[in-house]
Order: sequence, then structure tokens, then C-alpha cells
Amino acid sequence: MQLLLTAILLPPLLGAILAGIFGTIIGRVASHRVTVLGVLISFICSCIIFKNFILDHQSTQNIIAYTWGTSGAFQFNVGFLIDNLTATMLMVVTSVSLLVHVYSIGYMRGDAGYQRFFSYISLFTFAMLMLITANNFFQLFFGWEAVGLVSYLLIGFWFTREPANFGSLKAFIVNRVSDVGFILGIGGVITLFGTVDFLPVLAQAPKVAASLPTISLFAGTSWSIITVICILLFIGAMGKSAQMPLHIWLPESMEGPTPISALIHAATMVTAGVYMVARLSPLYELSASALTFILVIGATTALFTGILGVVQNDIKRVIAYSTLSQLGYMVAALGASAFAAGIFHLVTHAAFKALLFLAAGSVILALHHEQDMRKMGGLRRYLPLTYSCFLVGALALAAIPPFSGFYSKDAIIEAVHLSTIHGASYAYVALMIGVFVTALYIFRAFFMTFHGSCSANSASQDNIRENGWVIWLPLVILAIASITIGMIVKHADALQLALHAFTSLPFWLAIAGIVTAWFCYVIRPAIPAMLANKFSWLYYILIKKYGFDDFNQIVFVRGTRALAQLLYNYGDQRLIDDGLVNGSGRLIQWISATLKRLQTGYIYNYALAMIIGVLALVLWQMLIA
Amino acid sequence: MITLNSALIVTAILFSLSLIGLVLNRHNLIVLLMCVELMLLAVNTNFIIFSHFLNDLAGQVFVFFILAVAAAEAAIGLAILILIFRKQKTINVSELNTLKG
Amino acid sequence: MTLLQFIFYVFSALMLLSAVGTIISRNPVHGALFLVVCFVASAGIWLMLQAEFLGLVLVLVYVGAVMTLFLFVVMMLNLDKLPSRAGFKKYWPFGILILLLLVGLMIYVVAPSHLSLASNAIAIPHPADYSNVQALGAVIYTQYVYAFEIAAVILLVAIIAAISLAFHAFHQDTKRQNISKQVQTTAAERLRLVKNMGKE
Amino acid sequence: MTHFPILSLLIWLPILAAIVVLIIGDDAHANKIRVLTLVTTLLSLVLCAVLWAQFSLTTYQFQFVENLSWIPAYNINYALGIDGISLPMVVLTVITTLTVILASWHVVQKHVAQYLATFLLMQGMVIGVFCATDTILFYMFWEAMLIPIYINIGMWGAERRVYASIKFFIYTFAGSVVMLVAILYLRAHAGSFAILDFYNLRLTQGEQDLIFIAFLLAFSVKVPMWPVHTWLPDAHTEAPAGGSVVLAALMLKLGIYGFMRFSLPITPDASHALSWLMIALALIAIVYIGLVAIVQTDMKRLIAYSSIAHMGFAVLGTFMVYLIMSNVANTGYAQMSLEGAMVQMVSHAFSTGALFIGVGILYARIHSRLISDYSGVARVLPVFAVFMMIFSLSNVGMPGTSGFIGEFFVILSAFKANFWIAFLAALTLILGAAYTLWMYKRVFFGKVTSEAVANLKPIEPAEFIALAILAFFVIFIGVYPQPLLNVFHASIGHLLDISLVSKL
Repeated sequence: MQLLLTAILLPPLLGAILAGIFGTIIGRVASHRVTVLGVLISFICSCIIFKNFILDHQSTQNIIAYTWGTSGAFQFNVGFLIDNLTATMLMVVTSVSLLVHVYSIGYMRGDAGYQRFFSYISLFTFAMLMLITANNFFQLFFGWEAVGLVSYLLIGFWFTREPANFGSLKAFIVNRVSDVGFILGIGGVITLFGTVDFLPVLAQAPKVAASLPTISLFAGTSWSIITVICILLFIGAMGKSAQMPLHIWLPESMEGPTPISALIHAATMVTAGVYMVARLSPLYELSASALTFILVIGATTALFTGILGVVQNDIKRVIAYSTLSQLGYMVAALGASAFAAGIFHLVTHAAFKALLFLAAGSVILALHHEQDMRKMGGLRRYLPLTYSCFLVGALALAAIPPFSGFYSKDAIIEAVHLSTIHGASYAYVALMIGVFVTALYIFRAFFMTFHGSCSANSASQDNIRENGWVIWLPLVILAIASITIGMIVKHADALQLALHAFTSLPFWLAIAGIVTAWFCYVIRPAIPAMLANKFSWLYYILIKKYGFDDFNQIVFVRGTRALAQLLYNYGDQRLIDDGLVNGSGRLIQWISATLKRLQTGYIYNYALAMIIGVLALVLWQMLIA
Repeated sequence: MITLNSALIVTAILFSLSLIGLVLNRHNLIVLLMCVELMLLAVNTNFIIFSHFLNDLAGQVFVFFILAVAAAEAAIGLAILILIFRKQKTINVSELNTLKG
Repeated sequence: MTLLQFIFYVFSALMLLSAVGTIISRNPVHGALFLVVCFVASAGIWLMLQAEFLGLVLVLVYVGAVMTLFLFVVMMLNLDKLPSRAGFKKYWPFGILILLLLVGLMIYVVAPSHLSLASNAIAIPHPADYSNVQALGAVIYTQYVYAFEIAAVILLVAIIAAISLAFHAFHQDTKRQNISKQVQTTAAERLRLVKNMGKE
Repeated sequence: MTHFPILSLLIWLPILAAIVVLIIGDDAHANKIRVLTLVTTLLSLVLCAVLWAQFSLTTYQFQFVENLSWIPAYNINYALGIDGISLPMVVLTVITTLTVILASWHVVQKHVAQYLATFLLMQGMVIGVFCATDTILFYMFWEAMLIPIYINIGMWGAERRVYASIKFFIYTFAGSVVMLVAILYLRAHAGSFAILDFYNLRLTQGEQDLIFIAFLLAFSVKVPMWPVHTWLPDAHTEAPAGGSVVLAALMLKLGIYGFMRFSLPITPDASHALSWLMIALALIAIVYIGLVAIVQTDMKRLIAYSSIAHMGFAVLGTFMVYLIMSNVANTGYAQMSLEGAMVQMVSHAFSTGALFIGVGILYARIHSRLISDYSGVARVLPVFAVFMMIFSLSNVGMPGTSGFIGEFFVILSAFKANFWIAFLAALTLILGAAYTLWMYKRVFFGKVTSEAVANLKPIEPAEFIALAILAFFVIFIGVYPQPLLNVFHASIGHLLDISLVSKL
């Protein structure tokens, strides 16, 4: 088992190091071969583990690789915890990563930093695998930060472009903001349970919770520590899985190359938060308020970011907002204690969202890095394969029965519907509207790119054609996956569920969404423009993404800089440097200048001084006597 | 008869006068030296008064020595005065402020 | 008011006025002369206090020696009249204030109650044949002979110091006689024999 | 313990070498001098290896003890000895000096001998400070150490070097004079200058407060803690590359070493009473200085401020011990916070030292420290950019690099002390990322705008080795810190026991 795990973890790391450090030496082809081989090995091993655990129901394994460090009464070690959850996640990560590796051979062909790109994505795979297989909070945090770091490197891959640099720094800092919550959560765990390992923590959780430990954050108020820890950890997850207030970095991260959007911002990194909550589900079960918090956040994100997707004109941004919205769904599922449904949606989402991103990537590649949907149209004739794959992805996303999206999203909606905790009704309504909005924005994008008149000028029209096998093979594999995963998992009552769907509301909402999208963007393309200027204020709010970006830019970025400038100028320069340090220098000079004036040089002044001295002495003597 | 008190009052006034002459003198060093002489005179008179009223000759002996010293002092003071004059070409007090800080 | 007191008051008034005169006078010579008057008046007082020897010594030493020294210096430096007594005028009230303050203090300090004297000590008159000089001489040459020697040495030091400070024999621009060179001449350099004196 | 005087050798070998180098003197055979200096440091490195190998992890007593009577009249003796706290510091000193000599191989051309001599003297004296177990010997080395760094900054620094070096000297000296008073007072009561005698000396609360404040003045300037920190940015911006590395890597550790060696054990009750003040100052240092670092326009000044923030963490770790113990019985958390402080010191030396070497390399080529003068250096010097990325990440506290461990331990134990202390301490994650990576972005990323950046000379082999050594340590400690942590357990445990026991 230990060997199997090292076979999963080490190859991507070695590939990354080889491609990274010796990239220029071993050349482009060798470097991408090394990395793809590395990921392939880990993919095969993950399949073996998947078979052992899911099919042969092997018991959970908890292996400690080596003791990283001991301090005081605590031991931090690098260890691996393998159970069904880890097995599924391993499958998702390694498969998507393998497909993205293959895909980016074609996508990044002309790029200067070719080897560097491959080293980064396999480093990312290693980091994600470390995160998933972690058996304690310390290693989870290590994976957490490493994944954030590599996404920073990848978003800012084309570092000569300013928006890419800005996007990567913003992504990293927002992740760090959420990591503050995460590390405080770990602090809470270690104070309450005295250890960072998952199994002991989860085992003691019920017993400790029974004693209702409280912590008073603000004077007088007393909060249950479990709730505080869960919310803190969830803040960590919010940053990583881009939930409502901390979602601002995901749209900017589209600056990076498309394969990484597929890998990081669809399938793996963003799901880390969902995975963490699922992993700690026994802990979360103990605090109802934390679950309500999660449910509300998830539902709000699902609905409001979905609506934003409708007004985007860049194809990658539409899919980015759709990821935000689907993550909202997963988090809502977690909030409703339906951890299995959340993970199931995670798996299916990984498949069809990666498919959508890669399809968008192949469209962009074909149109020579044109990302604006208004300049696309009628590509159905030129890119038939991408067209069909995109359609499959869109149908899966919109939760149309035979496709996998339906099964997972339907399970979530059911769970939220049955949940009895506070905010469940709000969440249910939000998710229902979300289904309609999802269908609307994805098919809007679908019709704008593939249907209607081809606005690209005629000269470049004829050289739009499908890309090499390296591009379309991953698309086809993902398309098959999007179709079959739902049925495989729900094999028993797949058909029965599909039939039942026709009677349930969400299905009809999805169909309504598709029809409105078809009507507005194919039959009467003028309607969206008319609607936009009729409800111009609503349109303005949506364009401004509810003002989150501007708010963040003005208050946080410019605010901290102004505060820092103020502190530096007045606190450091004026007060301490000039005031105390140089000030004391000037004070001494002033004292000596005044004393100097006493030495007038005239004798009579000195005589006078003497007399006054004598007088004072005599007077003092008199007063004393 | 001369009473002790009145005599002391006279010497006190003499002493204070000379002191003020010393301090407020705005013209030259000569007046300064003269005031010093006056002061010594006042002190001697005091000694004489006390030796007279306490009927003890020690006071007069002491005056005898003070006279010696005073004479020496006056001589050296004038010598210095001449040197200052030769060097600074003036003995006006307000111009002699080379000691200024 | 006995004659003695009257004379005492006259002499002390004379002394104080001449003291003020020396301070105020603009011309240093006037100052010096006022000082002489002051010394003479105080000598008078001393005599009245039966310190005859010292009174005369005072006149001899001070008026004779020190005052002549002053006048000599004033003449040598030919100081002209002083420009103004502005300074003095300006500080006039301030001076009086200090004067009163000083006098008040001294009187308070020297008041008899402090010196454990009877309120108003009365001097014991000496017998007729009492000679101050004899009494003084007996004391000086017995008890204070050591101090007497030192006083003499001080005076000697003063003489040497005054000479070494003020005497600038080797100054370039002053014409001086070089006695030793003058003496070494021969008759030929000095004497010129002229044959027929008185004929031309 | 071998009777072989390894500690004295470690102290006096570099000082002798410095004298020899000064004698050779002129720049004619500069290379001979450089080789000699390198050989000395390599020799010291071998000695350190022997030291580390023979160091027993189980006992907290001083090891490799040497004791010769020096001034018998006052019972002052030349006493040396190291324990878990000072061993890593000694090894750190040798490694930093080695990397500094390598990094400034070709940088300094005039007065090479004197330049290298200052580093050798520094090495000898700093090791002396860490090994001295007699307070007067400690104080002597403590003051002597100022001179070489003062000369180093004063002679080879940038424009305002004289102002900076004088300010630095006076600041440190003023603080340590007060310490001397405290030492003498203690001597009067304890009868001898040995540190151990001071440890078990009964003191009343009033005495302890005064002594603590005296030590606080001396050490807070060295750390530098918040109100007395303004000398550090000036000293760093004006110091030559090598000088500011040594300043950052070694001088800042002395303050906290002093707290651990003197303040905590000798005046436990005063430390307990004033621990709230120290925590407040440390938190101010972390948050306030973190903010101030964001708006710096000069690279060295920014790194200087970041090292103040890191040292604030170490101080927080050291003085949170009492607050933690008031919340929990076992000393596990308190030991973790102290060990976090120790690791933070060690890792800060490597990462900040390396960052300064990097900026020194850029400065040697373009003679400008302003961030705005650089853009797109990554395109021109990719290898250098990778190195600097590793060190920036360690500065930010990225797991897998050494910078993370210290912050991780301190924040975790801080949560036990008080949630809000942990929250404020955790802010450093954001601030650290903000200023370091923003600087990295403006300097390394972006298009190559200025032509000076375009034809930057590639880094030389000597510089490459220096950066490689530091990178190795940063990554190795980050991935596997156990060997380093094992060294601390015994002596930190003992330090904790004696500083938690009241001495009233």
C-alpha cells in the first residue's frame, strides 16, 4: 500500500523537477513526455486504489510516511489516509490532470515557456495529491498552500502581460486571506483536541462536543468552540472554492492559459474546499449553526454568480461563473449534510466542466486566441467535434436527465429540499432559480458561439478547422465520461430516476432555460439588447459584478495602501525617525545654543551672577536659621 | 560715643556702594580696580570697628595683613591693566568681550 | 550728640560721598582723587577708633603708594574723558535696589543679637599712656611673626610680578641704551683733537 | 566532552585570520586574501560539523565547557559553553559568513582586505557572544561586535552611510550600557559573573522589574522591537550587500537570544508581569510594520521592514509562554511557541540573508535599489528569478520552506493564549504575501522596460553557490525540520521550567 501511494505521489513531483530544472536541457518533447508519463503512472495507481476501495471495499488505510517535526507535546508527520472519498478524489484529479497534460501538448505548442508550463501543472498535480491524501491538518495545510502557490504561478504564467500578473497576485492574496481562517481553524483544533491528525480528532469530536466547550471571542459572548472551528475552517474552504465574498479571484484567474482553467479552476483546486468539508463531515455534523452558514453561503453563491454568467461576453468568463455557481451547489449540498451528493456532483462537475473549458480552449485556439463570443458565431460548420462535445457538456451542466449532471444536481436539490435546518427554504428556492439560470447562460454561450451568422470575416473563415488529435481526444473522453458517470453511479435506478425527472420541477426549469436561450439568441437576437437598455440599472449592477471588485479594489487595496502610507509617513518617518531620533539630536544642539549665550564675555555680568549667588545663599541661610 | 551699629551701617553702605560700582560700571577697568580698593577699605574698617569694640588687637593685625595683600593686588591689577591696554588698545569694559561664548 | 559722634558722622558722610564720587566720576583722575578723599576720611575714623598706627599706615600705604600708582597709570595710558555714563544712567534704579537689598541683608546679619554681643557693646577706653603701636608691635612680632613674614614675601612677589608683566624692555620700536656697548668704546672713537681752538 | 577547545578555536580562528588578512592588506593580491578568508570559513564550517555531531541532544547543561580565570580580582573568568539554544546560532553564523564571502566575491574592489576582515571579525565575535557563559565576556563580545559592522557600513555603504552607521551605533550602544548596569547589580548580589549563578539568584519583584527593563532596553534595540526599530531600515539601505546580510542574519538574533538567555530565566516574575507589554509590542511589530512594508519603494528597506515583522513573531513566541500557561496546565503549547520562535530566528537568517544577497547582486549590476527601476528581470535572469522566488516564498511563510514553521507553531500556540492574538499574528500571512510578492511582481515580472535590465550580466558561479547553499537550507528545513527541532527540546524545556518558577 505504501509503495502504491509513493507511486502515485512521487512521479508527478519528479516530472515537475525534471521538466522545471532540466527543461531547457532535455528539450520540449522530452519534458512533456516525462510529465505525461509521471501523471500516467499515478493515474494507473489511482485506478488500482479505486478498484481496491470502491469495488473490493478495502478498509481505510492510515499510513505515516515520516515524522516531519515534533515540538512540545505535538507531533507533525507526513502521512496518508486512504478511504473511499480519497479514492474517488484521486480518480478525478489524476484523470483530469492526465487529459489536461495531453491537451496542453497541443494548446501550448508555440509557447516559449513550454517546459516551465508542464513542470508547473505536474507540480500542481503533486500538490493536489498531497492535499487529498493528507491524514492530518498540517499536511492538508501544506497541500492547501502549495496548490494556491502553483495556481499563482500558473495564472501569472505569461508574466509579461500585466493583467495576468494582477490576476495571479489577486488570486494568491485572496487565497491567503482565506488561509488565515484556515490556520486559525487548525489552531482551534490543536487547542481543543491536542493533535492535528484527522482520525483521533474525528473520533474524539462527539465526546468533546458533549462537554460544550466554549470560547469567548468578544467580551461576554460565549461561542461553542466547535462552531468557531468549523466556521474558521470553512472560511479557508471559501477562499479556495471561491464562495461568495472571496470569489473575486476566479474570474481574474482566466488570464492564465485555458488548460489550467480546466485543471485548476474547474476540476481540482476549487474542489479542495468541498473535499475538506466532506473529509471533516463528522466535525461539521456537531455544529448546526456552521451547517446553516455553509448552506446559506452555498445557495447565495449558486444563485447570484449564476446570474452574472448571463451577462458575460468572454466565453471563458461564462464558464468561470458557471464553475462558481456549481461550487455553490456543492457547498449547499454540504450545508444540507448531503456530503455524498456534494462529492458526487464534484465528480460529475469535474468531468463536464473540464470538457466545457477544453472545448472553449479548442474554439479559442481555432480562432487564434479570440475569446469574445460576440465575434464568434456559426462555428457549427467548421468545428463539428468541438460543437458536439460542447453540446454534451452544456446538457450535462443544465442537468438534462440522461447526462451525469442531472443525477448529481437532482440529488443535491432533493437533499436541500428535505433539510430542516435554518435557511433551508431560502436555499431551496435559490437552487431552483439557479437551475433555470444555469441552463440559460450555458445555452446562451452555446448558441452565440456555434449558431447564428458567422461574424468572423470571410478570409479567416476557411482556415478555422479542427485541431490535432491531442486536442480533440481529451474532449471525446470527457464527453463520454459526462454521459456515463451519472448512469454508472446510479446504475440501479438510473432509468427510473430519469423517468421520474419528467414529473419534477427542476427538469422543466432547465428546459425552460434552454428554450428562452434558444429564443433570445437564435430567433430574435435583438431581444437581449432591448432588455439590457430597458433594465439598464439592473444590467449595470450585473456588469459591475455587484460591485465586489470595485469595493475590494477601493476599500482593501487602496485603503490598506493609504493606511500604510499614513503609518509610514507619520508613524515611522515623522514620529519616530524625526521626532525621537533626530529630535533628540536637535534638542541637545538647542540646549547648548542657549547655554552658550550665558557666556557673554563681560566681566560685570559674571560679577552680577556672583552677587546674585551670594544673595541667594544668604537668603537661603536666613530662611533656614 | 560711636555705637557699633552705626559704624557697621556705614561700612555696609560703603561695601554695597563699591559692589554696585563694580557691577554697574560701564566705563573702564580703572574704576573697577578702585571699587575693589573701596571694598577692601570697607572690610578693613569693619575689622577695626570690631577690634575696637571687642577690645582685641587681632582685628588690627589682620587689617595690617590685608593692607599688604591689597597693595600687592592693586599693583598686579594695574600691571595687567597696562598689558590689556597694550594688547586691546582699549580698556573700555564693554569692548573687552573676548571671552564671549 | 557729643562732638565725637559729630566728627564721626562728618567723616563717614565724607567717606560715603567720596565713594559715590569715585564710582560716578567720568574722568578717571577725578575718580582717583575722590578715592584719596575717601581714604583720608576713613583714616580719620580709624583714628577715632584708637587704631592710630593703622590709620596712618593706611594713609601712607594707600594714599601714598596705591593712589600714586593709579594716577601714574591713568597718566601713562592718557585715557581721555569717558564717552558717556549712559550705561550707568540706564541701570541707576536697579543699582539702588541692589544697594538697599545688600545693606538690609548685611545689617540684619551683622545685628548684635547674632554675634552674641550685648545689645550695644561699649568700648572700654584705654588708659592715657596706652600706645597702640607698642601694643600692636608686641602682638605682631610674637604671635603673628610667621604671617608677617609671609606678608613680606607676598609684597616681594607682587613687585616682581608687576615688573615682569608690565616691563617690556625688549620691545622693537622703543629706543634703549645698551650700557655694556657704550662702555666698550676707546678714546679714539670718542676724542677728536682740534689744533687751533677759538681762532676761527 | 573532548578537552579540545573547539569553541575557543571557533571564536579566535576567524579573528586571527582577520589579523593576517589585514597585515597582507593591499588590493594587489586581493584574490589571495579572498581564498584565505574562504578557507577560514570552510575550516570553521568543519568545526561546526564536529560540534553538531558531538552535541548530545539529551542534556540541557552547557556542553563543550571551557573555563579559564581571566580577571581573578573580580572573579571574572573566560567561560564558554553552548546548549540547544546557542548551537544553531553558532552554526548559522558560520554559514552566513561563508555565503556572504562567496556572494561578495567580485563585488568589492577597493580595500578588499579590510572588507573581508570585518566579516571575519564579525564571525568571531558573534560566536563569542553565543558561546559566552560569563556575563562580562558576553558583554565584551556584545559591544566589540558593533565595531566591525559599523566600519563595514560606514566605509563601503551607499550615500547616507555615515548617518546610518552612527545612528545604528548610538542606538545599540545606548541600550547596552543600561544592561551593563544591570549586570553589575546582579554581580553585586550573586558574587560572580557566571550566568548560572544569576539563574538561581533570589530577587524581589522590584529588583526584577528594573533588571528586566534594563535588559529590555538593550535587547529590544537589537531585535528591533517596534518603537526602537528605525535604525534598521537605514542601516540596511546604506549597508553594502554583505554587511546587510550579516546585519540581518546575525545581529537581529542576538536580541531574542538575549531574552531567552537572560530576561526569561533571571527575572521570571518581571517577564510574567510585563509579558502583556511584550506581546503588544510584538503584535504592533507584526501588523504595523507589515503594513508599512507594503508602501516601501526601496527593496532593501522593504526587506528590512519584513525582517522586523518576522522578529516580532519570534518575540511573540518567546513572551506568550506565560499567557499560555495561565490557560493550560501542561507545558506542551508553551514549548511549541518557544521552539517556533527559535525556528523563526534560524529560518529568517537564511531567507532574509538570501534576499539581501539577491538585492545585492542586482545592486552590484544596476546600482539602484528602487523597485521602480526594475521590471522583467525574470526574462533576463531566469535562474536568479527562481532562487529569489524560493526565498520570497520563505519570507511569505509558504509551507515547504523554512519560513512557515516558525509562524505555524507560534500561531497555533497563540490560539491557546488568546484568539485575537492568534488572529493578529495570522494577519502576517496576508501582509507578508502582499508586500513580498508585490515587490517580486514589480521587479521580476512584467515586460523588460529599462535597457539596463535588458543587458544584465548573468550571476557568477560564486554567487550561484551562495544562493544554492541558502536555498538548500531553506528547502531542507522546510521539508524536514526534525533534526533542527531535536536540538531545541532539552534546553527549551529546561528554560521553560526555570522561567515558570517564581523567584520571589
